[in-house]
Amino acid sequence: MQLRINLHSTAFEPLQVLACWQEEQAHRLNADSAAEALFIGRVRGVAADGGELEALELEHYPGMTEQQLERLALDCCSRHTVNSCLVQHRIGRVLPGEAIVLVAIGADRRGPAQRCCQELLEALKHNAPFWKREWRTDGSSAWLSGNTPL
Amino acid sequence: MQLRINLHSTAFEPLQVLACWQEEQAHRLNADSAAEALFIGRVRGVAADGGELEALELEHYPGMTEQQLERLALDCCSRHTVNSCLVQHRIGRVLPGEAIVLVAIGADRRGPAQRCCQELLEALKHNAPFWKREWRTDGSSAWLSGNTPL
Amino acid sequence: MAGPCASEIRILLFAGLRERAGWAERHWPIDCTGGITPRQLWFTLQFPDELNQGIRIAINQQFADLDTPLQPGDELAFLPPISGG
Amino acid sequence: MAGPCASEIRILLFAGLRERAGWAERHWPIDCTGGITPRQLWFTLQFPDELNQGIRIAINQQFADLDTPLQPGDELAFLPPISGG
Repeated sequence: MQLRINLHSTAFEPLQVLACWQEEQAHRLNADSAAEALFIGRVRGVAADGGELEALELEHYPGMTEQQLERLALDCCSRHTVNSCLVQHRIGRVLPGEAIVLVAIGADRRGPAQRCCQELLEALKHNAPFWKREWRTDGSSAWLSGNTPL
Repeated sequence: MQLRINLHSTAFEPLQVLACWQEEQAHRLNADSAAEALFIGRVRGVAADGGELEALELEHYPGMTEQQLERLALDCCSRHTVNSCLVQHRIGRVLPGEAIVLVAIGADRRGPAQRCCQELLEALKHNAPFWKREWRTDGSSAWLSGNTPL
Repeated sequence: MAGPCASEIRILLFAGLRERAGWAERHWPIDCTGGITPRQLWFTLQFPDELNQGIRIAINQQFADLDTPLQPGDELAFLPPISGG
Repeated sequence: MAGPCASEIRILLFAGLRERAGWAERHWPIDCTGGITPRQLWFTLQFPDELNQGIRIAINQQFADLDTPLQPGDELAFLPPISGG
């Protein structure tokens, strides 16, 4: 199973990262994935209170966040027997429209790929230590106390 | 709701098509999708009988296939209230490793995006007129009588 | 309603069914009042497949019931089991 | 077991909890036999938050139970409700 997890402190382009990842996978013998399920999450332009959002700040717990992401990914991937797993997550100040998270799962069949992608996304949203603070255009800010509803 | 459906008679590169699509979406006012769920299906290198696959031939019903894809997409997208839907499907002779299908759904939340992507993929697999014939390396061929299990 | 009568329907076959039957397209005479159904045509045409093995039909490029009465000018397609995506 | 006693633990706070408490990191003396729990420390430190409002803790960067006895040298983190992805 191929696993790669990265935290980015500056903007990353999901499709560029994916292109490199797929290229690497294509060169691995017998690692063909007939099914690839992907998810890209981006920052909304609107704050929780409906006002305009200037930026989202993503805090993490250096060390634990990386370890926890790896643990969640390995657990989810082994339950669904998939071939490859790529997780990219932003930290720091993220602007509206920028990608926060990318999850890409390669598997032999669509069912395991889709289920693994979905479950890993939920797992990391609830069990990887990240905290979001909204910065509004009026200069005020507030920490979010949970995730957006599914 | 932005909808685009294309049939490709030659190889298409999913990430390149997606890059153009996302670029177009980004330029539309108020069409931000915070969640994007994607699926890419590729041809396996192995035939249903376990032998080596030379190519997959994809037959369709010109006219009906396009109409049916559009009907399925509109139906699925309106049930899940999503912002955008891209469906790309190969026809003709497709080589192992090449993409057969790409579904990309943009929505405001991850739940609708993921559910719509998954349901539309199942819908088009079972209700859009496509037929697959496997060409084996020994020159023999066989029409497949259904889909690979989920 | 008062237009000229097309006096025939077009029948299309696809994929494995087309190959087993040995033809892809046929024009079939139908009288101007219509009324014959795809099910009746299936047996008249003596296809090698069993009708209950997942064969679906489309009339004018829309899925339809096997017992829908056909009208002159209709395009009827017999569709073997679909495997897309 | 017979090594030198670290004699303290490191306490970390994050996000909103850190800001409400007014500090991010503290070293806290602990006697060499250990035994104090995160729950006991939480009340000793008099945080402004309620403990039942989704606060979780990590000991040495792994989620742990609030009543796990702490050992000298442990890194203890109080984690406000997570919102990732």
